[in-house]
Amino acid sequence: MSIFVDQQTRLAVQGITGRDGSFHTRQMLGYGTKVVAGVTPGKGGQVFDGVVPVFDTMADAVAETRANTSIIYVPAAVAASAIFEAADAGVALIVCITEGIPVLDMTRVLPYLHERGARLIGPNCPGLISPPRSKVGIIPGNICRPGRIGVVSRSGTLTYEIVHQLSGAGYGQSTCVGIGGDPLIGTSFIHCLSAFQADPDTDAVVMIGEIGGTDEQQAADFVQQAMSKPVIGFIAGQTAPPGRRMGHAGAIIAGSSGTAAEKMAAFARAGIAVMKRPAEVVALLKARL
Amino acid sequence: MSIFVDQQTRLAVQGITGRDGSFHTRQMLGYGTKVVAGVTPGKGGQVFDGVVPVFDTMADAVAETRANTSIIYVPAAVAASAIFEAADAGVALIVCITEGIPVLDMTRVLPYLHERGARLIGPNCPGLISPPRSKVGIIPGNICRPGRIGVVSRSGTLTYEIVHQLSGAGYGQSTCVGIGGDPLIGTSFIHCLSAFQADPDTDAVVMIGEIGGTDEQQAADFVQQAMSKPVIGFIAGQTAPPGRRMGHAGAIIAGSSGTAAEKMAAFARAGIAVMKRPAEVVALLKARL
Amino acid sequence: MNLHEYQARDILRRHGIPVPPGEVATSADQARAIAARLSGGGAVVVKAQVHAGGRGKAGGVKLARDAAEAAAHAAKILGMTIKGLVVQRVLVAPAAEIAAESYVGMVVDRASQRPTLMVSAAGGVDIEEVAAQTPEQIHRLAVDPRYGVLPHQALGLARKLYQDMTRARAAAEIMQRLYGAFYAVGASLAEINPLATTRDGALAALDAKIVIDDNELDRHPELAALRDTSAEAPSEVAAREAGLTFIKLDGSVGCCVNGAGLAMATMDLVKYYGGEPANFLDIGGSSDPQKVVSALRIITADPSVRAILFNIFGGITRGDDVANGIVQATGQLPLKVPLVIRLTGTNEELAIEILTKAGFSALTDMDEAVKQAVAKARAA
Amino acid sequence: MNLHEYQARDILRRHGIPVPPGEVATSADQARAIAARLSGGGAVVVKAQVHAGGRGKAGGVKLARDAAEAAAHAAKILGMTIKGLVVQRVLVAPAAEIAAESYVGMVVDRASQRPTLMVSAAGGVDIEEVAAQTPEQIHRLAVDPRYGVLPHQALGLARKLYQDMTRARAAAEIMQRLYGAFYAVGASLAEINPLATTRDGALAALDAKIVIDDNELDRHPELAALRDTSAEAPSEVAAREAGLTFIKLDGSVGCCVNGAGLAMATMDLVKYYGGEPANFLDIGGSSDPQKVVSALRIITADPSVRAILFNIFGGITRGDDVANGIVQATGQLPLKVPLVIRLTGTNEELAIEILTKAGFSALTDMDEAVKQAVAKARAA
Repeated sequence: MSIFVDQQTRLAVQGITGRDGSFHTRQMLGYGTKVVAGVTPGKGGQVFDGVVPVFDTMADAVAETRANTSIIYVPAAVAASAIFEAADAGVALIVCITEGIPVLDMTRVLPYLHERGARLIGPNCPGLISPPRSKVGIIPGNICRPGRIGVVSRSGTLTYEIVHQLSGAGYGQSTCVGIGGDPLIGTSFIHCLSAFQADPDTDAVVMIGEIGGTDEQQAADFVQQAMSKPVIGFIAGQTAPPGRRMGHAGAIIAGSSGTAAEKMAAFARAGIAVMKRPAEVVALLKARL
Repeated sequence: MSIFVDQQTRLAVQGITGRDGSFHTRQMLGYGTKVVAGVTPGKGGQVFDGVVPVFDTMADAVAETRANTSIIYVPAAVAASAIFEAADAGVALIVCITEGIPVLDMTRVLPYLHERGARLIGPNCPGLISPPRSKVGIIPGNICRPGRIGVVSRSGTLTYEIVHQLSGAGYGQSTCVGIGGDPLIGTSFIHCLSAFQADPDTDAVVMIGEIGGTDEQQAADFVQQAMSKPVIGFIAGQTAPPGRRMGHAGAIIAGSSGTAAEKMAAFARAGIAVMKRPAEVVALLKARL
Repeated sequence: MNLHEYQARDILRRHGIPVPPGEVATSADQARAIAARLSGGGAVVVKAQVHAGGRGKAGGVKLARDAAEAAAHAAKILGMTIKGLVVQRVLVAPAAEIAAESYVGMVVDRASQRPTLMVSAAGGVDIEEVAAQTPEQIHRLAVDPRYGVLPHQALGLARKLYQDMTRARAAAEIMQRLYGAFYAVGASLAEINPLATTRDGALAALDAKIVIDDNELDRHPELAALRDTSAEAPSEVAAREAGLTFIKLDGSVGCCVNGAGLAMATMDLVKYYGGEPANFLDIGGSSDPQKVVSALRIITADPSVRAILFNIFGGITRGDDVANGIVQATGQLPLKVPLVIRLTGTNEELAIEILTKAGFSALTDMDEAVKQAVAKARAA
Repeated sequence: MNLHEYQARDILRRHGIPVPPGEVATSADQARAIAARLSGGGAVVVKAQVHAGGRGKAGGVKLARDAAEAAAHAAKILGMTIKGLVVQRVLVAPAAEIAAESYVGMVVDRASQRPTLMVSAAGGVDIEEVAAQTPEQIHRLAVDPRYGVLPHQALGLARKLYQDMTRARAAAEIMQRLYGAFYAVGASLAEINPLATTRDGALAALDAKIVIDDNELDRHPELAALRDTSAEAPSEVAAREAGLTFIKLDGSVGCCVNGAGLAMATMDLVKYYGGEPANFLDIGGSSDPQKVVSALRIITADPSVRAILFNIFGGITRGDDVANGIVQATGQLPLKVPLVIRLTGTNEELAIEILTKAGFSALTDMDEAVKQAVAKARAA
């Protein structure tokens, strides 16, 4: 099993004819994901690569193909609109890869999703993958192995680094979720931890955080109160200066809040094994399983 | 018994120190309504007529007096704001007497109330009265008698006229509700009919409608499908010309829709006894009880 | 409050909706000058600016080949009477070559309680007729005012009007802007009819109608200033200025009532007993004697009125105030038609005493009063 | 993007918030003229316009009794260096007599995911300090963006700052307008500090700070144009123009990484192995060789850099593209410091082949690469 995506996932790709959308649709198809529809306004009626029907609107795509999940590769200026559209079309899971969505757009998007009970992963995230067959996003399939470790992260390539270590040591993954590097995101660490805790096919969780915000601190409280499975944690940005946005819009130390030290201390207090460097993940996991 | 207001009603008066607010607060106190608080920003700490404590905000009023109902007598320009405030303060019933609130203000107020599960009666309504002790609004207490007839109306003085006929013939009222003459109102005929149907102390309902909108037509459907108690109906505005607002903002025939003839026909189809003139109410009621 | 077409066009233009050029003229010379300036020697259309539908059928809209003809048309249209209203202004605009016409309107839908976009590919005609005859040609979007018109919603609606994606996107943009304008000016109706597709494929709002919610005028003095009292019945202007709600009708029984519902019921009862109401008049909930004076002045100014009926149910309105108003008013301008007074409720006894002292009699039963008034109007 | 105080004041003024007069000067003469014009012969304040806190302590804010003294102060402040930034502009404004100072700020609160008003009666000082030392003095309102700041909510918040109802109403109005400005300009922070009560009891926004969300700049070109590149480190300006995210630090190991999280983790690992990172640099997800060239140029421009570390985990980024970029860049500008390359993931073999052919060696293990880079930086 896995969390959020599996063999039942029927995916619609919003922005399928764009540069990123088309590239990653091919990658997902190659991995085995059931990509059932693409959406690009004005290109309805085309068939992408001879296999994926393209629609003008998400409403059409869902009506015709029973898509239950969407992934968004449209430009930042129209990404919030794409999320609204996906929510209106009734898909239960929306994964937004797009980086650079204004935070104020998200303040309006999030209550809309909440009212409709739709889950958003991201934005500004690599998506998620449940090896060996369901990949919704851009995480390279070749670094993942099927297995029983859950991975949740605010980062992209740092996640690949850690997954690479895990796979190399024989620890496959039930699901890897990149929740995104923006200040406002649809799915938090806690949502993922809770799902991994409930997933019978996940034995332990690796949680990869970074500076900025208090999501990791809240997640630590959750781990302490509600999780029986071992959790291994990492925080990037110990050397980050305050007040500077470290690439990710959300990775910023505001005043004295959101530092790596604060987060690592919260992890330690909650009984989360804290990696000092990514390469330690395997040893810490081994000790806990 | 009664609907919406009774001996448990603990009333806060928003705009208690204004001309209308102070006059009607005295009337309500005289009738026996439990007026527990008044609200006028900047006048917190005063005591109205030596009996009603005045607060700066509804939040204070509710916290200090456990008011569960509010009535609004503030000017139209700030009435929507007063409704928002009452809803935020957590009262379950809000009665808005104020006339002249812009319709677009109400488009924003109504979902806010809906999200909080608060009931609004009005705006632009005379309020309601459950004789002999609970009066929340401006319906003259002296024309009402305790009894078992429910009255619901879009009008003010026309309601008094009909209640006067009822009382004169010995038909007292369980509750009289003026739902208001505006195009957008918080409580519809159907809400009231449904409450009267459920009220063991109401035997029959008099429904007083007028031109404009389709609320009466929907109410007729409801009566046919869900009411066992007799309903007597009246529609004002048979001689009204199309396209002109007949005093009430909501009393306007738009195109060919919302005419008195259309509404009277809907009543007749639903088995509602239709008065041709107000004075017929007693005879029709007598025949049905 | 109705706005004239030219005022509505200005508002839409300020909100970024494409509106072709056009200016208003009050004389034939002005019309000529505008035509010459805007048309580049081509054809122009001259349109009567009155608050009435069916201007075209009434001869209030004319195509002119050049500025001279525009002046001639303007001369004819200015001063013309359309549905009882005298034309004081004409809009002069270059004639557009139109490939297709749609309808785009915003209203507040009472049933859903939502601001609602209504659109139809059958534009350029009365939307009421489209709704009656081919309702399937009208598409609606109930907007959630907490979020406004979302881009994908507008585009979905626009696609029902336009196959072409570029045009659909332009129309979606117009719909979003119309929604913005609707809230910005506090409208109860805002429509573009037609939203024309010109020969070059662009969209343009050729005609526009905006009705402002009267309750918004206090917070929009700049809109209140657009009111054209010359385009309204003088009696209604006078009533509004006196704080009364008055609507002129064609009958002979003048009515003066407190409360809109009771006022309508009174008119209905006049009709029921064989009479015809001369007006709707609500003196409102307060009981200022001065309002009664103004009301009587407005009613008696109507030469069709043969009898006057007061129907007062005292609640907030105090009977004695109304009685004093009647005595005061009839003192100032003696009545030439019979007066029937029905008065009950608050301070009823005091009121009857005042009226009796002044030589009037008062009834307490509504039906009886209406019957008497109808009979007196007939007899007069 | 940080705005200068004078730019933030303009925005607030346009949104109807009371901001006292004040103009910006780039020379002492201009400062004198502004002071003479605005002060009416009274005192003015001359304030350095730099993107740094603590301007006052650094001597960048001075009170002048008259225009001559304003010119003298401006002459001193212009050209001054505050926290590494050279002052290019001063704001000259009449000195206000202040009775009380509050703080009013808007942010997006990450935990509640809501736009949030933060206010405090303890204004005029660093709000971070108030939050740390007397958190009970800060009051918050999480706004529901579907409805905006409702009047009673703003008034409730304002009452925590002002007993006087007139002042509280004025402050509530300012809070609502600040919220409007916040959304209108796409801010991530908008604060008025202090919101001063003047001697006559009026409220005035004496100092303002606005940070625009960089992601909003595409839709607000008028705001993007306010960027003052002269107030930023040149290396960061160059990085932004090359589409890179770069932050200058104080160490000696120059880092070039793909992905923000991995870039931070790389810096942390440099520190872990006893080195100091010279920068944060994320070349992003694409793999344009030109970006690698720009990145190397920016890193090598820093004289503190003693060794350069590439850490690339190929995903979307293709290893061969990065390798080609390195070869191209080092061909154009030969390196004077040692280079350590770690490269794994997509097209790893091809990349290593390209690098080997060009005389570079590449590692696949991150820890090993960082250790080597730290050692080489030490040895240099």
